[in-house]
Amino acid sequence: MKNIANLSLRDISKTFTSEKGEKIESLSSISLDIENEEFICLLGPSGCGKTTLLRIIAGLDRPSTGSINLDGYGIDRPNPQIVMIFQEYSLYPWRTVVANIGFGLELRKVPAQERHLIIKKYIEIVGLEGFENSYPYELSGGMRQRVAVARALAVDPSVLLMDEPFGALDAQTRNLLQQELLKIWEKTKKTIVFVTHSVDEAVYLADRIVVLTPRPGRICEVISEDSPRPRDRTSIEFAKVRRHVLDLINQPKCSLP
Amino acid sequence: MKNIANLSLRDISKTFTSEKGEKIESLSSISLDIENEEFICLLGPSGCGKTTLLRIIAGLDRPSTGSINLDGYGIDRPNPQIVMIFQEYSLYPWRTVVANIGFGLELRKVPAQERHLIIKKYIEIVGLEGFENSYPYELSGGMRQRVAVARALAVDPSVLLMDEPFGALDAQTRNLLQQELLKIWEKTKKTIVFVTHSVDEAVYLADRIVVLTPRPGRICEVISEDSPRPRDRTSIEFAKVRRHVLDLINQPKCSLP
Amino acid sequence: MKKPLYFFLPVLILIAWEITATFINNAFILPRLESILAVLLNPTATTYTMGTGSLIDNAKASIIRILLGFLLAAVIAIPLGIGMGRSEFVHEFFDSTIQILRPIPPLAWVPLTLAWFKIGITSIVFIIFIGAFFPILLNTIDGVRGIKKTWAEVAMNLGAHERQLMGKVILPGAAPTIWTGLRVGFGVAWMCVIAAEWLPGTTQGLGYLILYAYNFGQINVVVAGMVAIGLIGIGFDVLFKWVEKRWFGWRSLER
Amino acid sequence: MKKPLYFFLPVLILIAWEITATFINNAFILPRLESILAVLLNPTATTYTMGTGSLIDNAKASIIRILLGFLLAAVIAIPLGIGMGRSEFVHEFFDSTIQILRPIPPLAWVPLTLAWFKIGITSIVFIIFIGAFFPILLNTIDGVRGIKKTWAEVAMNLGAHERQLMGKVILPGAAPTIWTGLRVGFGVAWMCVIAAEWLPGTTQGLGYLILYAYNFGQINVVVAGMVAIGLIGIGFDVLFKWVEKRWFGWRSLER
Amino acid sequence: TQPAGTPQGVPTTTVPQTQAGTEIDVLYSGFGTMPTLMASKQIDAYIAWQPYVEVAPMAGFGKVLSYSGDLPPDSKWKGHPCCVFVTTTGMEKENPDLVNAMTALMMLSTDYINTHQDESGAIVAEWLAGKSNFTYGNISVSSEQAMTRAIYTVNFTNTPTDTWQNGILQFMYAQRELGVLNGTLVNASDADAKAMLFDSAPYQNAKQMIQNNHIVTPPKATRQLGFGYLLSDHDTMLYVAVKKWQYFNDTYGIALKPRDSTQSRPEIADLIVNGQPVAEVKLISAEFGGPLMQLAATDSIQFSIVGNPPVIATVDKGNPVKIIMAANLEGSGVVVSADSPAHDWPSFFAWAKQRADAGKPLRIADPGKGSIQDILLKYSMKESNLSVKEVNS
Ligand SMILES: Nc1ncnc2c1ncn2[C@@H]1O[C@H](COP(=O)(O)OP(=O)(O)OP(=O)(O)O)[C@@H](O)[C@H]1O
Ligand SMILES: Nc1ncnc2c1ncn2[C@@H]1O[C@H](COP(=O)(O)OP(=O)(O)OP(=O)(O)O)[C@@H](O)[C@H]1O
Ligand SMILES: [Mg+2]
Ligand SMILES: [Mg+2]
Repeated sequence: MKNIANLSLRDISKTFTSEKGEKIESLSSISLDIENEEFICLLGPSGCGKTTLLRIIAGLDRPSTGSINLDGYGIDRPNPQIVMIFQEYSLYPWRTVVANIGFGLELRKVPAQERHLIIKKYIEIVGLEGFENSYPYELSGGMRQRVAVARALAVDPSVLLMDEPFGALDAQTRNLLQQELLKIWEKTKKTIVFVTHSVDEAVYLADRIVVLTPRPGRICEVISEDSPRPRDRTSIEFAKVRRHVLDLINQPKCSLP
Repeated sequence: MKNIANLSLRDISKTFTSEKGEKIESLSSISLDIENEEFICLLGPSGCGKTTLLRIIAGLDRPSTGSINLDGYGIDRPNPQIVMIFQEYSLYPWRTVVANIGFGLELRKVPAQERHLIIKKYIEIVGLEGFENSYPYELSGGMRQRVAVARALAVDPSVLLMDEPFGALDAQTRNLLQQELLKIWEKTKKTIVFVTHSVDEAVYLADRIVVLTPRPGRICEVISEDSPRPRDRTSIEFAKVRRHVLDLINQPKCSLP
Repeated sequence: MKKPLYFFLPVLILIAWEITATFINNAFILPRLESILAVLLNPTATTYTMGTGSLIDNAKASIIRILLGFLLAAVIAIPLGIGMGRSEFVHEFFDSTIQILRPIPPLAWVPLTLAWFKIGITSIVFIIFIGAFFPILLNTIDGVRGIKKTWAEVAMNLGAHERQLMGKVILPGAAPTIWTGLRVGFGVAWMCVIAAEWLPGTTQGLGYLILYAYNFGQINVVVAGMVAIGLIGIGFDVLFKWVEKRWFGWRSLER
Repeated sequence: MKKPLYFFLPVLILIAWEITATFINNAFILPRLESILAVLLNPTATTYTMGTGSLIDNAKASIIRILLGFLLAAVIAIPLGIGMGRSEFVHEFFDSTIQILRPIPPLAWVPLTLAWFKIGITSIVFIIFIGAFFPILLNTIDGVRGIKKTWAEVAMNLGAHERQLMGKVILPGAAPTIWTGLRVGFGVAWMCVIAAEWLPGTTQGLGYLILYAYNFGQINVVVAGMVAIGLIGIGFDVLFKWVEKRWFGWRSLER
Repeated sequence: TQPAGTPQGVPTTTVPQTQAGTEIDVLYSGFGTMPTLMASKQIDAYIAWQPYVEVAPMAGFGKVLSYSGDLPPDSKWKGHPCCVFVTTTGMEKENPDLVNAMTALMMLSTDYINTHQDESGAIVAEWLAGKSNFTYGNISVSSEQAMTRAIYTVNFTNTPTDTWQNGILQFMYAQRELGVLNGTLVNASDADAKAMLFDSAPYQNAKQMIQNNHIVTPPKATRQLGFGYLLSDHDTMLYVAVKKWQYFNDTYGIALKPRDSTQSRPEIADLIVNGQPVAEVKLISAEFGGPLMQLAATDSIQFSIVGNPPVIATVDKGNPVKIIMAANLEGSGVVVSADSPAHDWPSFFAWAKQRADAGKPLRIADPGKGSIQDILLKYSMKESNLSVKEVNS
């Protein structure tokens, strides 16, 4: 069972009540089955509920209706098997890179020696050698994001939820991290749910792209993409899929609430 | 002379001294002539000095060497003809949309009545009707960006400097604003220098794309793109230019400092 | 006030107070609630205040003094703080002096105050001024320094002069922090009321009343005076917070 | 201190003081610098301190009292503040009581303090406690509430228990704000030293020395006491800021 | 109309009234501030207790116009009551012999003061000022000299005579007028008031023991006792008792021996009777009497030398405190500024009139409404046809 997961969302919807008492429907009847070791990208306009959906999967919020199951067990609270990487990296600024990466292990009372080995391994994987004792403020945005990824990977969860992790990076760094993520994914075989605004990124990374409608977010379309990795962004095949998705998100079907 | 500008950068470089006394060379001998009414996109990795360059053009920082001329006059302090839109929108949170847009006019002591007419015009142009009396915190990111654009346009400068203005937006909103910006540009005929991380965006918008190297930023390549607007992102032609630029930024020539 | 929990602890304390007071039966340790309430609930009576006027008269006298000292502090501290916040030169010039004066208790100023400003409202106001000055000053410096750099740059970029920058960006941008300084400063001013009313020539005021009543063993009046100070303090604090929410709400709502 | 400007105003004030003092020639209004310095520069002498021990003895006595009151305040205010910051219930329970007690000047507590805690160090410490308590409490609440929501969520997401959350996220995250509270609280504690040492049974301390010297018109000793309080205050402030920079530097460097 | 309980012939003393006559202004001020105020010409005169009277001519900013026994009207205030020696009724019940012994020691000490005035002055100087000099600008005044001169102006007498008790009642009447009494003393007859205020038994017992030349050794106290006092010449009998403990121990077999004899103001002393330590006594100084009476009420102190007004106020609130005897009589004085034309009462009144006519009435500081000095001042001014006005800023 370790490291692989079968995640199933059944009819999830979520309604918030704002301070003024207005009801805001954020998500509406989302049903989706995610296979073990699958790489899912969520694509959708701002405010359509992508973060909300990840939070519900992570057990940080409860859905208003519906249920989530991980390998047949219902999720209604944070589950150590499901780890989320937040939209803002949210590293602990008072901890060094090593201490940030080791945070989850510390919580799980992994003995110091074992912990150090694991941290070392992930520092290598994300390529942060030489920055072990740096503080987050000494790192660039891209490096911080890698620390957050390493922190999540270090506890070896079966599901990784990533909320637009590369949004703030420049094109080059972004490409680099995408490649690294794929390598890590291939090595560790997690189930990944990845939120992005970039069609390019989704096409480059995903097994399946889930396109959501504007708020309240519903599933508009699910696009499977099974071309082999690494994919060539400049290939005709890539351009075709990209065009398909771009067309889709501009269609009334997906661009109207 | 109004509304058109001939901006020339001669051998601009900039070295910062950090708190610890280290010298950081941020820009290195940038020379560039920008025609009247031209739309320039600056593309380059994070930290290569794009913001620094815009700040120097705006007269907010002084270059370490070199000079800038606007229509033959040297720039060494903020010049009302050159208006910058900052990376963070930097609206005044205590001012409503109307008051933010009117800020520059207020500074220039434009009489209230005339001011209101101008504000009204730009609110229409950027499509913020109905939000006149909202405060920035009541707006979404995209709407805030539009306020910043309107504030800059309202003073009718001849040069507009835009520092990655659409970086934080989702694909749909981003597309929309790009189209709007082109419309405004065509209507008002400014000279625009536009910083972006997105190759797509650059290809979609620019007359010329200036690709910078990693720090210290030098000009690696200037690509002219004169296909008619609006450009079709899904066209073969577009894909070709895009591919060319992508190739370029991955070449050692442009990706090594 | 829809929240009953707010009243729980105070009521609990009152009940405990009354029971203990009845039990101990010593007005010097815990005067009975009745005797304290008698003073508080007859704020216009002169029966309990030993010739200092009514409780309201005393409160009025104190409030006027505090407002004067507080306003004086604000009028001096805000411009000075803006100067120190904007200019490294001004900051260096004043900083050492301010650092050394800051920890000196208002009460310690009494001897020099009397010699310099003579008996009268000036001296009293000066002691309160001392208390209110530093929080306002430090917050103003903080507020001005905390202005987002881009706010100022946008204005300069759009062609603002130094005066426009001050009036349209620095002041409104720093206003919430300055206001917090005013709120804290007002609180400290209140805390100086006893020190101030300890000055010669005072025959009225809540601070004076407390000391005077104490000397004649009227602990119930002392406690009533404390409660009055507490209540008025809450009143002003609520006022300050209300203004803060109304005018400077943007700060907490921002981002 | 490489900045000569730091010394400019203090030196100017000293010169002006001396000239005016010579001119006025009235030790009750402005004692000469020599007479003040005589006290300050002989901190171990008992010549000037009228039987209160040497200046250093007085300073020591005050510092110990202040530290005790301050530590007590910290030990109570920090846990309470964490509770109030984390739980709306706890907050509502204590808030009203705290709001009403907060504006009451430490000096006003003297009568009840004496009755409750009798003569001795307990009463003195209590008065200082009152002064230091509220800044520490309010800052702790603020700090805990200011914790980034995602910090806590990351921890929960990674499986933290309530205790781990507290020890590994809430406390370290709120620490800089709590530390500021401690710094401010310590400053206020200093300001209460006169009120505290005004209590019967006190025979030593800088606050006592100031009042006592004043009774005998020894204004030079009063001013020397004020300067001593100022200097020690600066000393502690520098210490607090140094720790802040060393341990909590991440906050100002963040973003 | 006169308040209830005010006997015939006792004038309204405290409540200033608008009346025809020369106006003088009274300013309430801590005794510590008075020299500053006078030196900076903010007041023309002040009334205070010793040594704050004697300091003035020595520091050069003022001169003594009159000691309190010589206040007008003539001889009315000769031997007026001032500070008193009190104990708590609880203490009297708990250990009457100890109260007797302490009273005896205080009486013996008073005798010593009256026979060794210069030495007593030196003791006061050490107690109050560590024998250091007072510096006023260029003038440096020996504290010993100042305190010794002060000793001669205070009348150290203990005897609780009728006259003296009646004198204290005068202060009670004054407090009635002030409105600070609202308890048992408000409507009490003079006899009842005396019963509530005084208990001379310890004095009589102590007197007996002294005559017998034998102090009875009291049972050992079961807890630390407190002795409250004010920092004034009026409390000399305590200072002398402590500083000359060896003498009293050797001569009478009773002593209050300081634990740390190097302290100029000892904080803890042992009461030793016939070689037996019978109690540990904490010596507690205070700025004024109110706090001391509160401490007595909470049983934190069992003995005190304190001005009589706070005792009256506290007995009124049902506080179990009793006055045993006087600590001193008189002992206050009026100081006028150095450049004042006044040198006796007639010239003072002429000065007051001249100033009032010029629209700048004399301004006199006293240590607080209801204090001994306040009552003395207001009474004598009124008797002299001056109208008293309070200064309020
Ligand atoms: N705690 C909340 N209370 C009220 N409304 C909320 C809350 N959280 C989210 N919402 C609302 O739910 C909607 C979806 O928010 P969500 O953050 O999930 O969007 P998103 O798809 O992640 O957007 P973005 O791409 O901008 O991150 C938004 O309209 C938001 O205002
Ligand atoms: N005031 C400054 N002091 C010291 N170094 C600076 C300063 N401003 C910028 N730099 C340095 O100069 C370099 C260029 O910075 P700049 O902000 O211009 O980059 P950029 O290209 O805009 O990056 P990004 O795409 O992340 O916005 C960076 O390495 C930065 O650290
Ligand atoms: Mg989101
Ligand atoms: Mg930039």
